[in-house]
Amino acid sequence: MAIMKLFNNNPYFKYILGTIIFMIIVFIDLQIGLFASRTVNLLIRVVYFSIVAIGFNILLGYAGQISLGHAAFMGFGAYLTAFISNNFGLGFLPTIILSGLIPMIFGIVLGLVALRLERLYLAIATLGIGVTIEFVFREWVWFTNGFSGARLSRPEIFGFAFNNSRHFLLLATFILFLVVLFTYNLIRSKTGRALSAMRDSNHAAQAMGISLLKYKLIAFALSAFYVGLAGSLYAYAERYVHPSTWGAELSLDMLAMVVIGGLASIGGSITGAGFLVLVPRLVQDLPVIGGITNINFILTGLAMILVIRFMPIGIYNWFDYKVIQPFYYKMLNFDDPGGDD
Amino acid sequence: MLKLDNISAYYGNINALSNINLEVEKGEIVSLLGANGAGKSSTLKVISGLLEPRDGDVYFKDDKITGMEPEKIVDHGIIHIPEGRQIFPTLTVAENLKIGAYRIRKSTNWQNKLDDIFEYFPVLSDRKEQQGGTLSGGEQQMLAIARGLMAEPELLMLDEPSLGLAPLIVKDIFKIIKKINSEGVTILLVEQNANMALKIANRAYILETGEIVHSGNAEDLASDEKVKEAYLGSKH
Amino acid sequence: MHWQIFLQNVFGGIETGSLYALAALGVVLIYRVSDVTNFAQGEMAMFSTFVTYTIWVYSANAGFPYPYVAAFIGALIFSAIFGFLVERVFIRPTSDSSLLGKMIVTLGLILIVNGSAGAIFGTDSYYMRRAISGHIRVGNMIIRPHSFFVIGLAIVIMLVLFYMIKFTMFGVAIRATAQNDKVAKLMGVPTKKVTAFTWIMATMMGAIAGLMIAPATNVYTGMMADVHLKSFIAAVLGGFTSFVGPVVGGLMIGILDNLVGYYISTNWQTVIVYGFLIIILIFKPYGLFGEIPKKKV
Amino acid sequence: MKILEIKNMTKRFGGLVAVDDLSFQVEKGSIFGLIGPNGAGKTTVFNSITRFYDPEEGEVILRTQDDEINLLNYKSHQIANFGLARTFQNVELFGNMSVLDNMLVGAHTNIKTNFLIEGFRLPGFRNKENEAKEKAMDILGFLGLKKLANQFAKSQPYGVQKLLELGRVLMTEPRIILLDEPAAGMNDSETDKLSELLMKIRDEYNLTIFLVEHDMGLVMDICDEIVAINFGKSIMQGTPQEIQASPEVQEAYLGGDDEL
Amino acid sequence: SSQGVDDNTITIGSVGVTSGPAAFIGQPYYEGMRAYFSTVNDEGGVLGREIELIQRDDEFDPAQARDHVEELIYDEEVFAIVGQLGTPGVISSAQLVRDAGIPSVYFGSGATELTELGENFFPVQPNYVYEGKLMAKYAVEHFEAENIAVLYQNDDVGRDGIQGIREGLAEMGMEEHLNEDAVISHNPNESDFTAQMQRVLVQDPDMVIVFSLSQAASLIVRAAEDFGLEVPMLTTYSNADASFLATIEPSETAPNAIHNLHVMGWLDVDEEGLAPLNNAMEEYYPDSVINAYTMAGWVAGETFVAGLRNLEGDITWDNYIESMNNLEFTDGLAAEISFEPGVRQGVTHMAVSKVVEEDGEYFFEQLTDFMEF
Ligand SMILES: Nc1ncnc2c1ncn2[C@@H]1O[C@H](COP(=O)(O)OP(=O)(O)OP(=O)(O)O)[C@@H](O)[C@H]1O
Ligand SMILES: Nc1ncnc2c1ncn2[C@@H]1O[C@H](COP(=O)(O)OP(=O)(O)OP(=O)(O)O)[C@@H](O)[C@H]1O
Ligand SMILES: [Mg+2]
Ligand SMILES: [Mg+2]
Repeated sequence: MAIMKLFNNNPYFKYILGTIIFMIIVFIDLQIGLFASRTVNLLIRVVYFSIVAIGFNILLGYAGQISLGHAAFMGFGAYLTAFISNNFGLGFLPTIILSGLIPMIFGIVLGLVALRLERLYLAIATLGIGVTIEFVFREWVWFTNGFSGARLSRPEIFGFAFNNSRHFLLLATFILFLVVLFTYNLIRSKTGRALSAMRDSNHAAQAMGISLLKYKLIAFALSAFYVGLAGSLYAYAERYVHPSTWGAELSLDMLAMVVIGGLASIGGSITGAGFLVLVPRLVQDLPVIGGITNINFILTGLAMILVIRFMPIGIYNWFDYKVIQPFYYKMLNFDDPGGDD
Repeated sequence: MLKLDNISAYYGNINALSNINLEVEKGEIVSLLGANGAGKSSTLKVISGLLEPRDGDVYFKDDKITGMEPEKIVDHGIIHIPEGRQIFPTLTVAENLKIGAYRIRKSTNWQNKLDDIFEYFPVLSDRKEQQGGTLSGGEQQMLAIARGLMAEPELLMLDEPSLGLAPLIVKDIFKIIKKINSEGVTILLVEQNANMALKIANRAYILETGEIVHSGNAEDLASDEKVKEAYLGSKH
Repeated sequence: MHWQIFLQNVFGGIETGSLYALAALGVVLIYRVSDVTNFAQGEMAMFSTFVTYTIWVYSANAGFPYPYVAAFIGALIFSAIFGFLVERVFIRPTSDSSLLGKMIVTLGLILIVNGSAGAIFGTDSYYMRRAISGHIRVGNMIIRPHSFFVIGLAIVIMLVLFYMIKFTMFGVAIRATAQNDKVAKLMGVPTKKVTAFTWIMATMMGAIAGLMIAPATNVYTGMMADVHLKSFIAAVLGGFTSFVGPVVGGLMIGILDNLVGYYISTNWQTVIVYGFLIIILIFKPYGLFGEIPKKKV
Repeated sequence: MKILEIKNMTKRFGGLVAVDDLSFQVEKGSIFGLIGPNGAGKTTVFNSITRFYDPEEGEVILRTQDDEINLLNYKSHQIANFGLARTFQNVELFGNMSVLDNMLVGAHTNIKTNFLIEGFRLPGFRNKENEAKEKAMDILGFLGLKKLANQFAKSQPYGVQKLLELGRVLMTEPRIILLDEPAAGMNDSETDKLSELLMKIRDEYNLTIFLVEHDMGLVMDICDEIVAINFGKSIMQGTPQEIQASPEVQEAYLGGDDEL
Repeated sequence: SSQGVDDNTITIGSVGVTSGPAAFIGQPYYEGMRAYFSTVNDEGGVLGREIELIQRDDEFDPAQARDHVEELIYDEEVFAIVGQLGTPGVISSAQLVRDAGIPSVYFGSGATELTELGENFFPVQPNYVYEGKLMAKYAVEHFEAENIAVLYQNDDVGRDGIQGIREGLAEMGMEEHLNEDAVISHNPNESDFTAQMQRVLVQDPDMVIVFSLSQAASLIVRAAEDFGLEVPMLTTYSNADASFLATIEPSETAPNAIHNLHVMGWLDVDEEGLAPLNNAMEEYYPDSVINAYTMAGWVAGETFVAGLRNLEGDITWDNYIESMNNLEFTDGLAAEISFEPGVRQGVTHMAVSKVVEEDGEYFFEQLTDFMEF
């Protein structure tokens, strides 16, 4: 009971608790080797895609702006990390921050495009921009090493090298935790409200003094920063960056992450990242049908459609709405919040 | 002609209507009154098929129409003009009216119908090629009503037709309702403007939190002190 | 002969561009009726093309006198059923979800359709003939009669759609359904049928597009990847709310692609062409022919 | 003092002149009514003042104690800064946000932070948020909506939505508010309550109310002055009694007393 | 003995794409490889043990490839990685393989990097840079070309190829045979070759090298027919199979151009040489077409097993690596496979074949002897 009160009253509590529990598990794993190495790698991937999804959710879920070109920003962040650490040997922190900041500038440019374009037009135009950047990656061999791909090593902080994937998982989780807190603070204050207001009614938002220019730029800049940062973690985690990873398919995956996990929710972002990273791998391992050609694609596609069919508001939001909240209200005797179906 | 038999309806867990029994005879004007959220619109939605009742049945001319698709119910001759000016914003005024004639698309003379409509609402005739969404609030409301009339309904259900209309036009609307009623169209009318509604209605039902609390002859209700006090405001 | 080279590039671009246009028209149709962006249009077209190809090969082997005609008719029949099934099984059950949800459904469809095609038809490439084979030489230029056929087809489909949407009761019903399907129902429009019908039509158009595209790409599971993306860009460039738009947009991309490839650079072709198109879009945010939505508060 | 002055405003849509060389002035502290037939141009006037439309001609002067501002020189999101806020004819709420958050958006221009301060919770952040929250709860209490603070705006009944829109406007600390058909969709007794509420708002928040309304009961009850327009042109300006007595207004707008 | 080996089996792993758009490579490739291992196992295995292959699909994603390799080495504990497929995946997991020291034999990749990765890497397939060099040599010496044009696919394959062609010409001192304007790229999934063909034509070349994979190459051959390009064309060994010719459907689309088509080859594709493969495929995968990828997979199997057969002492990584270093394998499909310490060039002997027609059937016929640069 007390724990539950805590959950409800201190909004950070669930994030702190979740992070600590997760980190403890990884620590134990570090000692006794609980997970297969593949599991650890998958978890790392879930972590950096969670950052991607949170950034994308700021853009789509909160601000209501769509982009199908964000994969390019992730690639940009990844290449920057490889480029900076190979050529300038900057430390981990400056490198990942730069890898977020520079895409952010490009994000602002995309935001300017978004000022003119809307909805589907914006979606397809950004898709085109993303593809264009993907082609630039291929041609700028000095920056990306072309089709040979850029290689780099795992990061070092204060002389400690994160060569063990489990160590790196801890590091990445901690960064995700910081990102979650920052985002949580942000969306529950003036900026976050302004973004959501812009999404729900352009006109009313303006009448309340919200500058669409400013907040569209903020939304695109922030999301590009997050995605670039995640790209940086990608580079460190995978130690290899290849130009064909950053195409439209990845951008569409980002879209799927936030819609399937749950729009305008941090938990939804993480859930969605988990879904898109893990489901294709899980179906690959299904014993009986795993051998059928392309079964991984077919089942992943089906799973996506089933989620939309039965949990149209996203997996996390659906659970939150249908299971967790009613549970709180029953346990703590709050008034039912009502809400519509 | 129309009969609601013990209807209960819900939005999720929210109970909107309980045990509604209601009848409309052919050629009548029946008004449905009640405060905000009383369930007036929900009643119309049940009849037109937008809201499926959990219990009870709806009959129209001896056919059971409960649970039918809305477009099937339209085929039976029931037209519902929903509340809140729900016109098609990027269709022109003419196209909005054209879609109103969908029910009678096979008969060749629906074009003539257009002329009648423009006689009722000359403003719309001036705005034929304007996109619906750019009309003024009141013009949109007129368009919504006109679009419903295009379908040549047998039973016409209007949900707050006077919303946002200038006083002069409100009077016109009620005149139009009377006129088409005299041409044989049965009317079920939801109105906030209870005085007007009772003035033109034959009978009325009064709803409160999803239940019928009064019903009867319109004149009797209009003079009923309790009804006056609760629904007709200070000026009466 | 410089002008011949220029013209040759333009001719080639017109042929490819009308393929993009054909592919785009189906996307636009579905968008107009249900606001859904069907990302799976290309993959569905690919699947239909495989079936068409199979019919063609079988009927040729069976000694049927006009195997191509058989394949064409088979394509129409199959795709009608295919479109019907996709709508019934995947689209209708999710019709209550948000627009973004619907986008995700079509993303799921890509995986399902492409995955099944790989499992059923394998991964090899196959040759598909042109509707009209051969070419004519004019000076140093070659002109394919097939390209006239494709352009003609695109224009006919465009005109039919334009007429239908603009002037027929059914067309108005389609647009009404897109804007507010509840109220459309209240006006008697059978919205489910309307939606099913448009999916069927769009899938048939996809099958025709696939059949026309196949000679330029071969028949294989990846045949639509590039074409599909370009068809979307063509549609946006021309304007998603018009049918002329995608045709003009498609032709522009086809021609520009060749001119940039010939006169500037093949390596930077895609970057330059897309960059140019995006700049056009910034100045014409609703495409060259798109309707600018008027908003009122 | 005239807090708001419309000078020779003209707004055209293609061939249609929606507002035609219109001029009038609004007295500070009054309740001022703008009436006219459907399509007369009332909402267009509001949209022009709040810069959603660009009028072709004219000026919109907002006066403070020591300053005069021509609103037409500013963008729509800057207008709230000057203490002018509006509601919309078709309620425009932030549907997917809570009632409280809708109110807090109203305080947007008064909370001076930026996203770094917010994201890292730098000093000073909490105070500003809390002040705004307290104020929002006060206003919600005043409107009788306190209990609904944490519910979604979109799931509220129409009447609540209209009140919430009013509350949101009050959050901007306005000196003048523009209300477009606040009584639409209300029955007579609800309209009566609204009349009282508007007078109370004017007095307690010490502001000017400029409203468009078709409910003549409300308009005649509470307005100090009314301007009636038709085809974008002023027919007459005066007290409610003068307006009611005017044959032009009768003919264009109110209609005779003929029976149905 | 090292991990992955017990009394009855030697477990090995492989990672490559078998689903999605690139599956057209992986599917036949792994059929070839499995056909070989099945043959060996049916004949009693090697060193008294059967070979068991754990095969993973990386969907052509380098990150997944690396995961799978890591898993194979540390979780599945395989003895060797055999025939890893796809350049990005191979490179992204190279570090891992080097650190582990596990033998990695044969790569389904023509990337040059493979030649320098380390002692436990045994690339076999000719790398594309080398092939490019050899093509240049053939162009000059065999085709006596003085004005070469190159059409190449703008990705890892084509770029390595054009680099090799340039290097080759430079080493022979014949740069002037290749005009910069005659080096023309295309997107791998290009569908309209009008611009490219026009650019080739204005160069008026006496020979065209097509460094593109089968999908694009088939379209290029057809375009050559349409535009009346009537000079020899030489394309990469990746296209050296009959199924490529079937895709072109020459009798309908390129009755003239097809006779100008030449292809590089590193495998002995005469009837006799192919017999074991054909027989095995007939037995294990009777419904499948045999193409260059099938053959590549088969050679991957051959190479690995050849190393085992040559091995002395315990079956350990060190012994296997030593065995491979001493290998001189000439009994397989490839002309000769051999490694020396520090030398990881892969196969360097290649020959040119040309298309011939017989009764409406088209196939490749070897035209030159095998030759090194
Ligand atoms: N879509 C909906 N979801 C949830 N609850 C709803 C919905 N629509 C209506 N309700 C609820 O159902 C009840 C009846 O609503 P209804 O719209 O029928 O009332 P009404 O009498 O038409 O009111 P009004 O005068 O405001 O139009 C109300 O409590 C309302 O809150
Ligand atoms: N964006 C627009 N494009 C074209 N015409 C417009 C546009 N906005 C308004 N109009 C026209 O201008 C006229 C004035 O509209 P406005 O909305 O100001 O009327 P109103 O006085 O508010 O009427 P109501 O009382 O019905 O709301 C109307 O005839 C309307 O059709
Ligand atoms: Mg209602
Ligand atoms: Mg108005």
